[in-house]
Amino acid sequence: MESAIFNFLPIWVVMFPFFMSMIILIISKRSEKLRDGLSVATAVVTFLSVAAMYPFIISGEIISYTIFDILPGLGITVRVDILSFSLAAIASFVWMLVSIYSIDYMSHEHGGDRYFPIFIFTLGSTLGIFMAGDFFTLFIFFELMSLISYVLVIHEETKEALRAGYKYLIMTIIGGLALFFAIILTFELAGSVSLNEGTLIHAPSTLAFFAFLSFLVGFGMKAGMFPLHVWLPDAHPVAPSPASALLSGIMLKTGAYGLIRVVFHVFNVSVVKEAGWDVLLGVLAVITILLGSAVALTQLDLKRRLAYSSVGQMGYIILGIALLNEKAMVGDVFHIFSHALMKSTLFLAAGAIIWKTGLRNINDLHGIGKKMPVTMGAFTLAALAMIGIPPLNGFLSKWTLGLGALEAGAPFYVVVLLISSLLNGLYYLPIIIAAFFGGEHEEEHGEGVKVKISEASLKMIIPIAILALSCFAFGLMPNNIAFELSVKAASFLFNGLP
Amino acid sequence: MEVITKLLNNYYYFAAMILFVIGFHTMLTHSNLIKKIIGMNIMDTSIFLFFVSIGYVRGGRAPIIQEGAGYLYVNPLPSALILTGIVVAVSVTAYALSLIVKLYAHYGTMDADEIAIIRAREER
Amino acid sequence: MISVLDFLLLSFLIVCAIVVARIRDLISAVIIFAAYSLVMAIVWQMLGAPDIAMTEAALGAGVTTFLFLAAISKTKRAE
Amino acid sequence: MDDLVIRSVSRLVVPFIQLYGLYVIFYGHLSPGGGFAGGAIVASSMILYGLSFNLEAGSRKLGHDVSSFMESGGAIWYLIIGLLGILFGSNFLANRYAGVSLGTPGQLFSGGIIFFLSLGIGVKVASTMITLFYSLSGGEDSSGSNN
Amino acid sequence: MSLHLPVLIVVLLLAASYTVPLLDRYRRGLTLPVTILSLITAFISSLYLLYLIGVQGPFVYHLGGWPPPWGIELYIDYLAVYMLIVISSIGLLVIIYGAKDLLHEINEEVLSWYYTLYLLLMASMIGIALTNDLFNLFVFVEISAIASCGIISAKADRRCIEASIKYLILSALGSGCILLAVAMIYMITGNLNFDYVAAALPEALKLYPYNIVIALGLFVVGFGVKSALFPLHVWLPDAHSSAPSPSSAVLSGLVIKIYAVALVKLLFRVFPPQIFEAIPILDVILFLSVFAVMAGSIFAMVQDDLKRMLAYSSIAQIGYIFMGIGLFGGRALTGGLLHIFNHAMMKSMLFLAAGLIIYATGIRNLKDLKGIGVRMPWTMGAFAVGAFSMVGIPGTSGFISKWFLALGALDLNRPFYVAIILLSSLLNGIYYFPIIIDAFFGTKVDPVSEFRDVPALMLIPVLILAAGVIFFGFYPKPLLDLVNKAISF
Repeated sequence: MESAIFNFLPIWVVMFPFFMSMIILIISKRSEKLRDGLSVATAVVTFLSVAAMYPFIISGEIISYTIFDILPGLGITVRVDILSFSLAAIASFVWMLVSIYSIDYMSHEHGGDRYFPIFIFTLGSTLGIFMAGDFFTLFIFFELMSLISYVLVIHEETKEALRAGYKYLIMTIIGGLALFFAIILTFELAGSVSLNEGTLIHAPSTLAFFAFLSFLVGFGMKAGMFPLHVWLPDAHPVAPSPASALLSGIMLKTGAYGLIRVVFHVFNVSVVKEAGWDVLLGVLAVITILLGSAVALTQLDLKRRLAYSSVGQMGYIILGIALLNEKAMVGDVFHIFSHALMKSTLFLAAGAIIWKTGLRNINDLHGIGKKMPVTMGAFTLAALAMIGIPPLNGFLSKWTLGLGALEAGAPFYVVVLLISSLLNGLYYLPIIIAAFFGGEHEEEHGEGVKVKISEASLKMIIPIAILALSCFAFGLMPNNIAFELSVKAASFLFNGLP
Repeated sequence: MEVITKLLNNYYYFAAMILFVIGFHTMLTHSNLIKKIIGMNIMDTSIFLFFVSIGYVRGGRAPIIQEGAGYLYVNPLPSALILTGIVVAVSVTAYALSLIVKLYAHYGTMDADEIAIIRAREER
Repeated sequence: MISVLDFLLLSFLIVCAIVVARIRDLISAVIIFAAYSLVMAIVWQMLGAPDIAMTEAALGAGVTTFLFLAAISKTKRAE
Repeated sequence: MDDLVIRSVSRLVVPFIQLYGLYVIFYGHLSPGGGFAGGAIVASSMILYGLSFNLEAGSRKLGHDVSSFMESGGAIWYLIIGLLGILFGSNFLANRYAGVSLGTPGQLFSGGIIFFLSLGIGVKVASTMITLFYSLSGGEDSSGSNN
Repeated sequence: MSLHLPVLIVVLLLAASYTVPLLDRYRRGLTLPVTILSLITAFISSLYLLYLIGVQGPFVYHLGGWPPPWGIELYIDYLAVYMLIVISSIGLLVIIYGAKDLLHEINEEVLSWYYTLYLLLMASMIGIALTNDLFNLFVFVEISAIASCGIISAKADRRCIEASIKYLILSALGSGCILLAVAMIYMITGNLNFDYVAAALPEALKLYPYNIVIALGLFVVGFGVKSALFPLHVWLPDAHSSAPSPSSAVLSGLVIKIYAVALVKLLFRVFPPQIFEAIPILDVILFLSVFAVMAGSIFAMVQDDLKRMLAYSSIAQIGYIFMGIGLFGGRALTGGLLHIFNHAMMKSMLFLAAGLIIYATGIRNLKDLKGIGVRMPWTMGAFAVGAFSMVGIPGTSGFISKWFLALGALDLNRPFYVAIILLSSLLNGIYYFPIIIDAFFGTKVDPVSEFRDVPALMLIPVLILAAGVIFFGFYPKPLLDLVNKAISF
């Protein structure tokens, strides 16, 4: 009886947002208030539904069943294990807070009627990716999310937005086709693409390598991995800030999630090691980390800098996969948590500033911290976490990752982590310092800062504050729920069921 | 030598093939549409010739039953098919000609190349 | 072996076909084509297919020629 | 072609051509010919008439309405005869199998339904040819053909 | 009685087609109902035939009761019924749409002629699908060629007339090739019935190998011209883009495919398998299909005219079907045949949607379509569904056929063709997506000053087709079962 309810939950979690997005679409013509309320309610209910799976999942159970078959051996299936749950939980949590934030943010923007249904629809498809039971289902939701989020990217409909959106779309199609190729190769080699099989391809071969490569292209595209990251710094800054928080904070993680599934479920650790593909991943990860951090340094647009920072941070996550040991995996999953929280905080804070002042250039932000202390405080907290200052969650994930690197016998990676932390410091700290301690330079800069600026509205500040505090909370105690989930997920990936 | 004998023995096929090539060539290379249609007719008749000569039995009679059996008859099936074929060819010809007349009314020419030039000029 | 009549008729067909393809005056081409059809009808009669011969004479030589001439009279004569 | 000789001769010849056309249609199963050839012969008689008098006179004899009615009618007639085969418990276009008496070979009604089929085809072909001729030579703008 | 159903469908459509001109004279209002009613009956009968052969298996029908060596035979198997369903369903939807659309595209006097030719086209296509006789096949092919030229030239526009005469001449060339091939086959086997020819050919292959090879080549060229296989496609863009929209939809959606199906029937049911070892005809088809897929997509990218772009896209899509034929042996043929239905749905829908846009605004140029999605959300929504399906986004039917084509290529260990499929999908995306983006986002200017409301009767078929694309994207099982039965030769 109880398990029947849990079996129902994943479908509910995915279908509920889809359903609600239709209702919101219809209702948004009538009443803006109702539309906003419904959006938040949907996000909250979805989060609670995901959270309701916790007791079942934490006890080591896996929810897995087939909804219906499209083709023989190929159907819409659902599978929730501890990794899926972790990512679904963080995604719906951040979504919930961003939805609250969006209400006021979108009140000044055009096209809220379009934004909210799409926003909720994307939630459903993202959760669908995390809860997919096989690669085919995953692929469907992946494409759905990618195509739908195009509307979020170009929401402003400016020239740059459309150009960035076009780039994004083309890259998405390429990624989708690569994924299609990979899935079809896997299906041909293994006769199944289900995640339940454990390992689908048991030995490296030329075709298997092509499959791996195509998976890498498909998921790496979304994750912003090095040669394929080109769309990311264009697309994220042009989106409305809440949307960029989700794009950077959550949707990038779908790519990382896919890569984890590929390494552990399509292949397995020994196959990857035997074929030496981990080296390929590692090299790409290192380049991604260094490149992302270095280029972020040269950007003057606040959101662009954050976007490049995301590229660097995704490098950590790919590195965690490449290291192929349990410790690194703990750090990896935990970094997914941390980065989701940190980057959303940063983007939301940046959004609040832009919303209030209209300033995007970093040089114009002198003294903003005095006008908007809470926002900038949250920004500072998240930025420090990014750099890896000890009591914050960023430190914990980097530390664990570093331990993993050492365990893998690759201290070189630790050096890379340190260098990148340094670079993070170099591009985040000046913003903070200027914001709090910089004069207002009324003569040269800051036409906008000069005018009276106070904090953004409460509906915007509270989500930012909650996110920032959770950065702090998850870092302070090493035994928090997120870390525990990471440990369990890593052990699950390496050892199977406990 | 053997080839020549073979050809001489199958001279209907040979003639049909030559006519087919002439018709095909006329159809493809002439830009005048009426010439194309004539070429199409030549091509069709050549195939009919080929078809009928397949069914031809040397010394056979036309397949009409008469008193006192025992004649050698020519295979009637190809003839029946060719009748249909001729009617189809005439319909296509008639239809094509009516289109050509209309085309001439619109373009003032029935030369495919000239029409292409006129169209290219229009599009520019 | 090939009979003289066959040879003459077939050669006539081929010559007609070539002339039709080469000639520039369309009316002449159509008339030669009519002759071609009539000879073709004779060939079919010789091949033991009188019904086709008849149809060809009526349709190929008769109606088709009328149609061609009608079409040419509404367009122009020279190629 | 307003020539008295031509007019007189064609006025004289046309009925005979038509009669021959009908003969070819109806004796299609006994001697060379059939619906196609006979229909064309009938049509050419009408075309001859139209050419030797003038087009208006020709189309007055067989108007557009009538010829298009005959066109459709001929085809539908053919299909109805075909369907009779099914009605009599055999296949479409069935002849002997449907129990149609085949008569004595050599007689006019010896082909079962072929006689009727030929009639349909002849009407259809003749009217189609005539329509085509008028629409090509006259100013009528009827697009499309059928067979 | 039900065993007569196949021939009754053809007879019904023919009878309706000849009744329409008569009705036009006496009861003009009845022409359209008769057309639609006969197509509905044909559709229902096709479904019933599907049930029937499910119960009693494939069966033959002898015209006039004459057994095969003399009589004409109809062979009703799953392939035929599959095509019957495709033709009658799409044909029905298109003519429902056309009822209103044609009023502004062609003159009222020729309207009944249009219905006549349309029904004739449907009847001949169904005949091609059903017939088991080579010469009969040729006759139906000719009728369909004339009828399809007719529905192009029904529009009294110089473009249309030119396009249709180009089509007519090339198609006559193709018919000539087909007839010559039929003659050659008849010459060496003495039979025209598919089964009898198939039985005689293995023996004949030893005696007259060249004749058979030439016949095969002529068939491929003949049907290749008619179905616009790549280097023989030159007539298609003009014909399909200038024709009235319902004609374009039917021509791109159905007509070019029925010839491919005829070729499938000949290749796999008539010719002996040994011939594929003797000459690499399948490889030639495969090679041409690769060119078709790539060239069609690339040409489509540089077009300004909406319908012209769709026409070039058809060339690429017919390439997929031929790729399925060329990759015979694995699951690729399943994909190719599935694509017949899927592409029929998507392309007719896209052409009809384009027709709706032209109807409402008169715009054909892609550059002027900016912002049209705001004015016509349903139409452009359907267009977007079609475009997604063209690209092969999962959840649309286009994905399913690509999936099977790719699997088939891998079955034969030829990943190269998977890459080609993916590359062309990418190209599809590059030329379809900007249209959708421009239609919905970006420009806020109102592009159209005069705007005509679209009647619901025109919109409904488009939406039904769009729903079909999505439905068969998620639930392709019935279709797949049918196709799998259809290709078990």
